[in-house]
Amino acid sequence: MSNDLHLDRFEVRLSGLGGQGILTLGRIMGQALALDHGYEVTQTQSYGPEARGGASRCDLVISTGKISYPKTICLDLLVSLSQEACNKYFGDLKTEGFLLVDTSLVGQTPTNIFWGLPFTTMAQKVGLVQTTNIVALGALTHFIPFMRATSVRKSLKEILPQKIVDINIKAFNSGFNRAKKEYPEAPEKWKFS
Amino acid sequence: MAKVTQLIHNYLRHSKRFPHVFCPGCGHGIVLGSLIRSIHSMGLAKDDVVLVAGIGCSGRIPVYVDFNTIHTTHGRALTFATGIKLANPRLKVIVIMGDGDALSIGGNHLIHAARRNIGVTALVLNNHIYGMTGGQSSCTTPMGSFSTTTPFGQLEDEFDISRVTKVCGASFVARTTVMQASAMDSMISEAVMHPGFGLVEILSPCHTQYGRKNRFKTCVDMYKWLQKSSTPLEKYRELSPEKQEKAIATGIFEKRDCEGLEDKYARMRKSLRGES
Amino acid sequence: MTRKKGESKVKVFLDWCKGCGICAAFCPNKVLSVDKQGKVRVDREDDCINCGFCEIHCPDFAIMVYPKDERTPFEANIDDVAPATREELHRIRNSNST
Amino acid sequence: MAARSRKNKTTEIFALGNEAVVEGALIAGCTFYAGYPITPSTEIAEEMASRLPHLRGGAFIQMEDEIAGLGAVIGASLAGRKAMTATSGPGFSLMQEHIGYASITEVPLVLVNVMRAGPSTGMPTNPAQGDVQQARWGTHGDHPIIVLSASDVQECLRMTVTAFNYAEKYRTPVILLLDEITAHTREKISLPDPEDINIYTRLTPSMPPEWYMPYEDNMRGVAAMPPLGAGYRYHVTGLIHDDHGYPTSNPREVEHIMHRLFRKIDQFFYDIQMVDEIQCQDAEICIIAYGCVARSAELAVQQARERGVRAGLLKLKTLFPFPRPAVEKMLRQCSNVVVPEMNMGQMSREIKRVNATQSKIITLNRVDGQIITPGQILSKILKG
Repeated sequence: MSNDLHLDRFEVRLSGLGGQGILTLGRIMGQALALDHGYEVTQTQSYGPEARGGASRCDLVISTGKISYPKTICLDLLVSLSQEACNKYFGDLKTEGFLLVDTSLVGQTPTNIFWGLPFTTMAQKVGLVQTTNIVALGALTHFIPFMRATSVRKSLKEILPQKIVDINIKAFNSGFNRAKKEYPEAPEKWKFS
Repeated sequence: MAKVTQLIHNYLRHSKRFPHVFCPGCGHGIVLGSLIRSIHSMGLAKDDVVLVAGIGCSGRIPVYVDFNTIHTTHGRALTFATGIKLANPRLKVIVIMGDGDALSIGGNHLIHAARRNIGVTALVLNNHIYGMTGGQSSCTTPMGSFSTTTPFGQLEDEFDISRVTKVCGASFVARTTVMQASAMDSMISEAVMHPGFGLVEILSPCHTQYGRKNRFKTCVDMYKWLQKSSTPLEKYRELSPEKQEKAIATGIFEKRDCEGLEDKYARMRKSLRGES
Repeated sequence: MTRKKGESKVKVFLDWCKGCGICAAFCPNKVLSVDKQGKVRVDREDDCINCGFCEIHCPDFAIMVYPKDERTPFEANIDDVAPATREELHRIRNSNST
Repeated sequence: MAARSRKNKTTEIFALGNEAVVEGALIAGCTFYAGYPITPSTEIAEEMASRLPHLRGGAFIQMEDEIAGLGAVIGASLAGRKAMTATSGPGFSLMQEHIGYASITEVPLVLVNVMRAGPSTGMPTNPAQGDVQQARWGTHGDHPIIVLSASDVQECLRMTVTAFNYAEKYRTPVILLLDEITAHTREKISLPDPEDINIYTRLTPSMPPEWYMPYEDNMRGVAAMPPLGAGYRYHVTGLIHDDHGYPTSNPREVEHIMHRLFRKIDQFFYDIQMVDEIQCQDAEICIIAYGCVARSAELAVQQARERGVRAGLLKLKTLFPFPRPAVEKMLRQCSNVVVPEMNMGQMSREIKRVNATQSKIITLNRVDGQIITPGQILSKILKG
């Protein structure tokens, strides 16, 4: 069902702190959607000194047809893995858009309507805090109805170095299953034009 | 000796007008003769020799000789040579530069060519002055000397080309003067045959611009000065510091085996491609 | 290679010579000099010992030293294209006058 | 390296604009890269460094500065290689000397300039389009040059191939202008089968070396070019030279070569001119844009049409020689022409120059290091 979903500019922003692997997360997600699901995807990111240490962000525009303007205009989904990023980018979210946060780091959400999972704590449980981004990717795969877990796992294996693939698959599954358990109905809430 | 001039003539471009543009008594012609003789003695084919030059009097040398010749931009000859050598390591790439060309505007390229040990040969024709633009001081104008831009004497210290190149890691460094043309022949041959970067500093007097302003009445005076002051390295080392001041050490300052960059790169490429 | 006097010829290409005087100044046997026209003149060809200095130090490739009994390319065909030698000219002139 | 997936025989990759440039260059036959790292063009150098050594004879070298980078590229091209470099604003300024050298010596090469905000160090990670006129007139003296631009990742690949083809065909440096957005956007692109792509390689002389003239004026105005060491020994110089390559200041010979240099580009103008006409057929208001701004414009056109305004987009892919006929056609057709660009009007001055019909030219200039949004263009369209 999900792979045939017609999309017209579905915009996602992944945000957090530098070092959380936001860009890798965006790249894996973008690649899975572009190459395996067959969508058109543009992925842009902020570069330079601001991308080191401080806030980090990565934008994806996903569409069934050709994408003209490559940047985001109005976000359908904002993923924030830090309080600062959440505060900074919340204003770019559509009124009917969704917010997904890492509850281990985002204590004060600007709205009560949000999805939240403790990605960092979950990654620690998996055994490697650096897999926070992949835990989030697992959760995203559940929340976004047109993303297939098999394709994302495949893309993950292609992009990540061989020796860390196993633990990341574990992290992915942990995020995916927890999201499915806590928010079973979330994928149904989207309204696609 | 009988065939020397004839031999040189065989390498000159017959379509070019001679005599060449250099002033009477300019050493650059001697260097060209020496270069031709050494290439002939090594048995290199004209097609395999690429002569790259920068800007200035020395930059005018290649056009007269029947090799693959490239007259580049000021100071950048070594960068072109690096590209040529890496693109086709079979070619013998010889770079002719002046002192301002190699050490002032091109100083950055020289120190890096020496550091990366690319297999080209640099001949630096040191005449202590900017000849073509009319006698302005260069980075090798000796302290106290006069030029049109140091009318009251040069205040800055000069570069020792050979020393600079040596400390930058060149695997072959030598110095000679145009008064020792035979020695220059063999030095150039040795530099060209040496793997990796080789530099020969050649003192080539500029009477027109440097000599006249610095108490050398004729070009012959400059040649006599070169003859008098050039001292083989072994003898130079035995001189007292005061005498060393006035003498010019000549000879080979550095010579060690060191694989050229282009060969290292080819080796890496082979191993990546799984060829042995 | 000969080092004896009287065995060499010295040829100067005057069109190429700029008269810098290096050859004359350093010639061990004073074979060469610079004339008033600013060109090198061969004064004492017979004193040349073919040391080779002038040939390799001429910046303009304008001097050639070669064995006396050898013809060089640039004069090789002179005899073929010039029908009359000096003696022949003399003979012709004499025969005309009589 | 970008990941690949094969579908329906074409290989698809999810790649950055910069990575697509490398893919294009390799398809075009590039085997030599020399350069100096500078944001935002660095990925091109990084990708080349890891890819080229795998090719037969492939070579990558990181030089000491941009001047040296382009110098080495010219050297390699003279030695017979298809060679390229990539840089950004400050490096592009340093390279101007050698762009002139390559123009007068007619050495084929490709130079990718990923524009950032300037002048000087400017904003290294922010996009701009401020190098348009510098690309055309940056080096001193009159000279021929071809300047291309790309606005999406697939086009980065295509235009790099085209850049190499033009360089080789017309023996001239070709500059490909990208911007930070285009270079740093990741998109799905399909790698064409090299067999399906027309690749042009420079003509080499086929005559005995004694008769070869390196700068001969023939019908094409472009002489054959042998690699160094192939038996055709000739002289290359940055001085104005005659047909044999020897320096000259004879007015007749100087005029001859200068006119030929311009003629070789002029007479093949229609081969070089590339534009995309998007919904132009019935357009009443036209946007003329290039680079990443063309993508904003495309969305603005769509939004305008949804509101009943017949807008069209003329996307310039060749910036120089200036695609005058295509622009003039739109100027005749539309009374209002919007020219959005991320500089203070470097291309709009060209458009104003050819505006014989006195259409209203509405400029939209943004120099704050941010992309012009579709909304900004739309409001210009709606205001008229």
